[in-house]
Amino acid sequence: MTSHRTTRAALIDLGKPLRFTFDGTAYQGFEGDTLASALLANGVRVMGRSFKYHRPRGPLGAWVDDPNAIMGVTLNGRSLPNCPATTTPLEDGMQARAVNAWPSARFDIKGGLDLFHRWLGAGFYYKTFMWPDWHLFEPMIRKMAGLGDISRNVLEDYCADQVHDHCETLVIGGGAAGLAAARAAAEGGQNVVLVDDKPVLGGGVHQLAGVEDFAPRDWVASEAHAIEAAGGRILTATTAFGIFDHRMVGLVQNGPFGTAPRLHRMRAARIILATGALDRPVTFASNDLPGVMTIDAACEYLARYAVLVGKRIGVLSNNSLADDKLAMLAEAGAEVVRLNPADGAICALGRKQVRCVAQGRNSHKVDTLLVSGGMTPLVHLWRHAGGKLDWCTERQAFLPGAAPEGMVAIGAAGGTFDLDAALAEARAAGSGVPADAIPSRYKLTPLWPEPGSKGRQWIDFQHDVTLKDVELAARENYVSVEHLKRYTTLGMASDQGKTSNMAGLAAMAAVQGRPLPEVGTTTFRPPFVPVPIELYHGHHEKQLWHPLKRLALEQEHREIGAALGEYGGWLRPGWYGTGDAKAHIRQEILTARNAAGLFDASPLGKIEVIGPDAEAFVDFIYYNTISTLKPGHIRYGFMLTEGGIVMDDGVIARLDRNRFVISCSSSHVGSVRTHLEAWRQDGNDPDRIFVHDLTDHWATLTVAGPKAREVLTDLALDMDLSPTAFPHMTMRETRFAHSPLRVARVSFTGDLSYEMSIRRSKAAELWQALVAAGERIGAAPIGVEALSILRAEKGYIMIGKDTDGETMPHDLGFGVPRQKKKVAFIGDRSLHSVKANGARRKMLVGLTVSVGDKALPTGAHLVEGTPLQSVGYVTSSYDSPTLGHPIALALVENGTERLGESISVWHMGETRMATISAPCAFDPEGARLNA
Amino acid sequence: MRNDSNKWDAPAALTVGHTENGVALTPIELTRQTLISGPRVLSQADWSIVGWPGIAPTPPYALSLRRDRVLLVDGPDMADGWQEDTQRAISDASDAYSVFDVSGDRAFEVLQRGAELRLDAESKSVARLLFGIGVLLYRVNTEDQFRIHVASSHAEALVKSLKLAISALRSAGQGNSRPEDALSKTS
Amino acid sequence: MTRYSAFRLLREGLRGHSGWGQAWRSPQPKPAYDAVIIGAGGHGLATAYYLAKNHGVTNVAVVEKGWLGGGNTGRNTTVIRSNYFYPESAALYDLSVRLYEKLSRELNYNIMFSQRGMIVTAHSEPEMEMAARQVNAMRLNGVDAEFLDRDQVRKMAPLLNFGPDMRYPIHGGVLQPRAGTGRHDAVAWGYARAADALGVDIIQNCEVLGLIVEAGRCVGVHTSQGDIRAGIVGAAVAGHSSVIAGMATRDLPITSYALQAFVSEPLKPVLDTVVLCPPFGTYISQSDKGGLVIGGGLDRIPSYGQRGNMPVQETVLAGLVEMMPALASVKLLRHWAGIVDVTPDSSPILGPSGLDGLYLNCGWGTGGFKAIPAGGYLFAHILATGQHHEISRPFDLARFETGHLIDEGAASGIAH
Amino acid sequence: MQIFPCPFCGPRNETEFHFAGELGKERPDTTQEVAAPDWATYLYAQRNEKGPVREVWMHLTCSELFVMERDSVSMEVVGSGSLREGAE
Repeated sequence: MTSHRTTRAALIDLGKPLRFTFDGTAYQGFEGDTLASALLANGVRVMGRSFKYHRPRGPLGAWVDDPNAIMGVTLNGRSLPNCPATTTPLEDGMQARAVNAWPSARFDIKGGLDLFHRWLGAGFYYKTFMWPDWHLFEPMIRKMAGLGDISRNVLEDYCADQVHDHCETLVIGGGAAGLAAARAAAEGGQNVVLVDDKPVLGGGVHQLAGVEDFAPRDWVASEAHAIEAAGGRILTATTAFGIFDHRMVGLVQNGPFGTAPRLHRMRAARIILATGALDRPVTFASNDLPGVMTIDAACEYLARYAVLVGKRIGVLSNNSLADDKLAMLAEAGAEVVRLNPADGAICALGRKQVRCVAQGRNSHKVDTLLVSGGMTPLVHLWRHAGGKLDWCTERQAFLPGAAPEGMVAIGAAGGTFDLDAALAEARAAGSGVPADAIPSRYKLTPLWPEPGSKGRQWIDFQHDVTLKDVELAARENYVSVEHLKRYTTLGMASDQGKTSNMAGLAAMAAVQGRPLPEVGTTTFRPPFVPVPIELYHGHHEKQLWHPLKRLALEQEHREIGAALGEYGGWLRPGWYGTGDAKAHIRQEILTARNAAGLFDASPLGKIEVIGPDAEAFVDFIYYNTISTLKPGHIRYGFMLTEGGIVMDDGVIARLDRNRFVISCSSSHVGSVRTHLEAWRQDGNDPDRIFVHDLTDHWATLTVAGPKAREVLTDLALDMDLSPTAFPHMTMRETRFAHSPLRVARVSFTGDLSYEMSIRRSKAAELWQALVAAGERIGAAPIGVEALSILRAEKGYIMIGKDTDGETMPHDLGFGVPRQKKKVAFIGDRSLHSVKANGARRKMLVGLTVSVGDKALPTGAHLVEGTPLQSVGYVTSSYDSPTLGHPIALALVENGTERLGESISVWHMGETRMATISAPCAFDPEGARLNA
Repeated sequence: MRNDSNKWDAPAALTVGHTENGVALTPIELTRQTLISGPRVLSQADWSIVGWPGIAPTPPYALSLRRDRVLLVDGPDMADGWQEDTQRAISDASDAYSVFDVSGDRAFEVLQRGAELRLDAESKSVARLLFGIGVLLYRVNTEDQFRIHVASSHAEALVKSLKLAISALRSAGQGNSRPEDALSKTS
Repeated sequence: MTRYSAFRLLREGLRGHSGWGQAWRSPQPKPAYDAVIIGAGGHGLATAYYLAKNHGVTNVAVVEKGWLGGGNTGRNTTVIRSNYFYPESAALYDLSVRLYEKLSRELNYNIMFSQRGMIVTAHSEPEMEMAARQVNAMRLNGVDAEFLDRDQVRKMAPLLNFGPDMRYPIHGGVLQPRAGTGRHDAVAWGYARAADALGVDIIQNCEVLGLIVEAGRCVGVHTSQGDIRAGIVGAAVAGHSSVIAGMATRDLPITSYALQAFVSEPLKPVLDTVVLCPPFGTYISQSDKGGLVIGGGLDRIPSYGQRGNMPVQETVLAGLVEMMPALASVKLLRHWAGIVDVTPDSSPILGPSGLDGLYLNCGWGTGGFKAIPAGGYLFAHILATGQHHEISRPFDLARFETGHLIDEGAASGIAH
Repeated sequence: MQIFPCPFCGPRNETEFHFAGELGKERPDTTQEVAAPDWATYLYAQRNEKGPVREVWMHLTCSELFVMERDSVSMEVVGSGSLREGAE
């Protein structure tokens, strides 16, 4: 047991012991531990295996920077893959297992892969596995790759809460600088939020002997209290994972293990970045041995978790910050052996953990080797927000340069590593009162990878990228920093290069003899730490994902056994009755043809166009001429896109001189409304045209069938229903149950049909009256499925089903306005393009099959020639209960010129024959329509 | 063919209130809602005009929706159509919107789950998206009584979202770490 | 060029890999070339390669503002497929798939084209009818396609949500077995290395600042490394096509948008095929490294900023959780965006620009990666002969005047 | 998550807006002969500028069609104005 728990006061609760296992062995830790600290406290050094070579690895860092200790963790039946042991708070009963290792991290059967490392260097796979075929090798490689295994079970109640929030000043990072800045800002009267990603505030403060005459913990507590007392808010265990446009900061707030975190979408007028800096590892031979760790990590383990990482500790540091820290380790009982980088390169020795460190001819027996190559400010969020970076030669680091609007970096994140200077800077930033800068006392000697040196020197620990890999990339001219990254996979591991990127850049700079800043940096991309996908999901699930619209009469439909389904964004009755759906639909069709069908058509659009210019406007909007329509009359028409494509069809009624009502298809109400609004304001006088979408105010119930008039007669409405007084394509307004009732004689079935609209709250009353009246003559409710067949029998189209993105009105048999309409209308010029005038347009036709043949499959193609060429396709096809034979609609090249021709119908390799006919198969003379 | 009747919850009784975590969701019955559009509807000051985060007075009041449109709440009966003298387009929209109040100390927190809302950002219009659904949102009577008009066909979905947000307040109360909690873990 | 092989790798392993040469040179630009290609992405590099290999035009420079392969070639979700409706599209994209199938060995660079199939799911009866229409169209176009029922989809992609409360229940889908994924960087590097070996100069960090136009003809480019004259200039700059066209004071039918992509932490294999669920606007595959590679639709705001926007992230990722709820707890490692050039019909533009001497390869929108070999092959043909190839002709800019748009989305509902 | 300024409603979240095209598109008078290239230019040609742009947007919740000036690289919004006043 080299690493062990000490008696030093720390941030763990010794009164709350927690039991857990790692790779099957039971251990004990305490409340406040992370998995990594608890394992170290138990003397466990090997906590994982690397991605490629399965090298044994222990924690290199103590927090988000660690690339090595990755575990699958199970608690209370919930398993999560790839949990970093250094950031996973320990909970009682946790079962952890190293990923990518079997049976354990300590003894991994794939450990032998390391023996072949000389052939598995950077990009080796680009140079081989080509013969005979990549597919031969890929399955094996896929199995070898990957880290954790996911359970394929869905976690119940794993649902992220998502909130929006805003503040004047957001301080990111709850270390010394962040606390001081937040306090100053809050006490200055600002609305402040401070976030810190650890469960306990203070950042690196806990490593210090004291802060401004306080013990660290007392100082942290007093700052936190002051922030809250001044109205500030503090969120711990909350990581700012990304800064997006317009200073929207994504915050992930973590709860207990296995629960989904909460997403805060935090809009901040001002952002103070106090994210601190990482201690850089040093590149030397066998620097990946368990027991090699950064100095800062070792001090964090001691300060926060009372874990001393070793007994006899070798230390290599190139900078002035190490001294204070070493004192702390010594005080805790460690024997410290200092190595001077100036004395030459070092080399770690050992098998599964470091046993010895050699430097030149000297060697020291150690159980732990701590290194510090200087501090790397955490500038990820700065870069997300578009801030620039400047290379600082003195600090050998990229520091925040030109600032994004409303953002400032302070403390170690800004390259200020001395406490007094950081506090002064923080208070100035928080309060807005400038302070004199205190000169930096931080000193360091550059200590970067040395190309050509011996041994395996690790740069990206998780991905097993070594200095030699960087040298190889340079040799092969993958010298751009992005090429280096992608070719070697450096920085692409789950830690996203927090420790490796700088070493990689420095290595490439050294190999090429270029100054480091010239090599540049790769792009910093969100998220700063991996976040669960659920974070973005939240409650927008199931029924709330594109929620359906609901009918006023849903309950009534349910009560009479409606089978509800999604049709055009609404939940509507598909048919009525349980059991054999097809039989019900067939019966509904026969009812509608022999008596009458009662249909809830409420989703049909009811968009009113009102105003003195309404008439001219609808003429412009419609393909057809509408201005000639008299009040009380209705016309069928198309709306086109400017490209001339049919966008929607439906009827438009004129209510009076200045008022029209557009009945667009159910699923197009939103897009038609937007279309009308856009054109109303662009090129028309918006003071003289108004568009009121009243679709939701009105429920629409249709009675369609030869006995429809009898049903209406039964309602005793105050109106003359005779065909002469109330002919097809007219509208009358009356009252029902003391409410206005609009009755339109329009038909989507080809039979006599009345479409009645009444305010939503009266719909049930009207429905019940219709059902009661209908019962007397054999009428019954019908659903959308029956209607789809009824309309197809008549040859009526459904936009998007019987038309496609190329269909123009003359393809549907409506060619007249294209030739004759005098005023401008949307899409007009496109109807005369070369293609619009072309010879091979797909046109709407019907298809008939030989007696006794089955219905054609919808989606079948119509084919000609050798090799077979598609000239169209079947868009709608049904067995027609009315006609007793199959019917179909199709789009076929030059279809209307080919009526009566026989054509091959091709479906999944099989060919049948059909005859091209007119689309209308039911009552082509229209006698029933006009009855 | 699928019968999805059981997959979709039958419309919850939208007329029944719901209280949880100190927040009440209450259906509101209005007598009339009238859409009035015209070039000068906002300046023809027949009624008090309500914007965000305005607090509506006793009805009638007019919700400002657009540069040229209001929704008159509990106003007088008017004939639908174009009114030449006032240059207004008028439509009875009484059943176009279902109306709910969300009230309580934490009502605003509930609404913030559905939109990036600020009480200090005034808006001339009460129309916005809440949980991705178009609503009219403003206050009535007091600082923490919020009124929502939502297209009737979407009322079911909005109520479902609101109820989820109200229950989410419970976990939010626990999750928001305070420094005392954070430091109480120290020994 | 050092030839790559297993044997060579074995030998180099034993001598410290000291024998590998440069994958490509870093030459200084010459004052003039027979052809200058703007943009060293996949399309530009492939164009240079095929110019040299198929047409013997080796005096070619590819000029690149940044690093080669650094645009959309290195930012996409690596899907390769030819599941198209119209014969024109099928001819183009299936040429690409066929070239991809042989590319590793042709370039002597393993681009890891992994043909594990792609499923586009259908979620209702009308969608199944559209799927049938699609499968029939693909087969008639000579492209492999299978019509899957619910159980077949389930067998191939068990992670999908087959539960009773799935918002859009899966009815079946369309499978293209030959579709799959490739290693995107390797495609750029492979073409670069092969083109370089044939004498092409790839000049990185060389930004085009303007076009040299003389007597109404484009005869070269002003660059950050000086003027380079050219017999012919081809632009293959994806999202920045309008910028280049703007130098010739021409407006293209192109709008640039950010397209986002996401990758998760590496997992042991859980998903063999590419799966696209159109109603969620999300698609996913698992890379050989184990990361889930996730993509979706365009951002809604025209953009040249190579970063994603939050609402679309939420839509795409929330959609993923709906379609594969078991992935809810999987962690996202990184997300990024590329700038894509979107045309009104979402089909590419290949051919003359309207300015004599300047040709365009652009408008690939969200699907340029899969078309790299065909785009390069056809563009090289156009640059070398001054004439369209039969396959590229329908994609000429002229279609926007004649109305002969090739709008796949409108035909089939299949997203690009 | 960007914030766009609706000239009527004030600043609102981007999800409430819809891109409606570049500013300056003038519909040709189609009652007269319109040459195919002119119609194609009207329908499809885009300046698609990198940097400052002037575009038409619709605020979906209030239906206002307006002009917005912004930067297509930095995503900074410079301002917005009514389409009625700001048309080119």
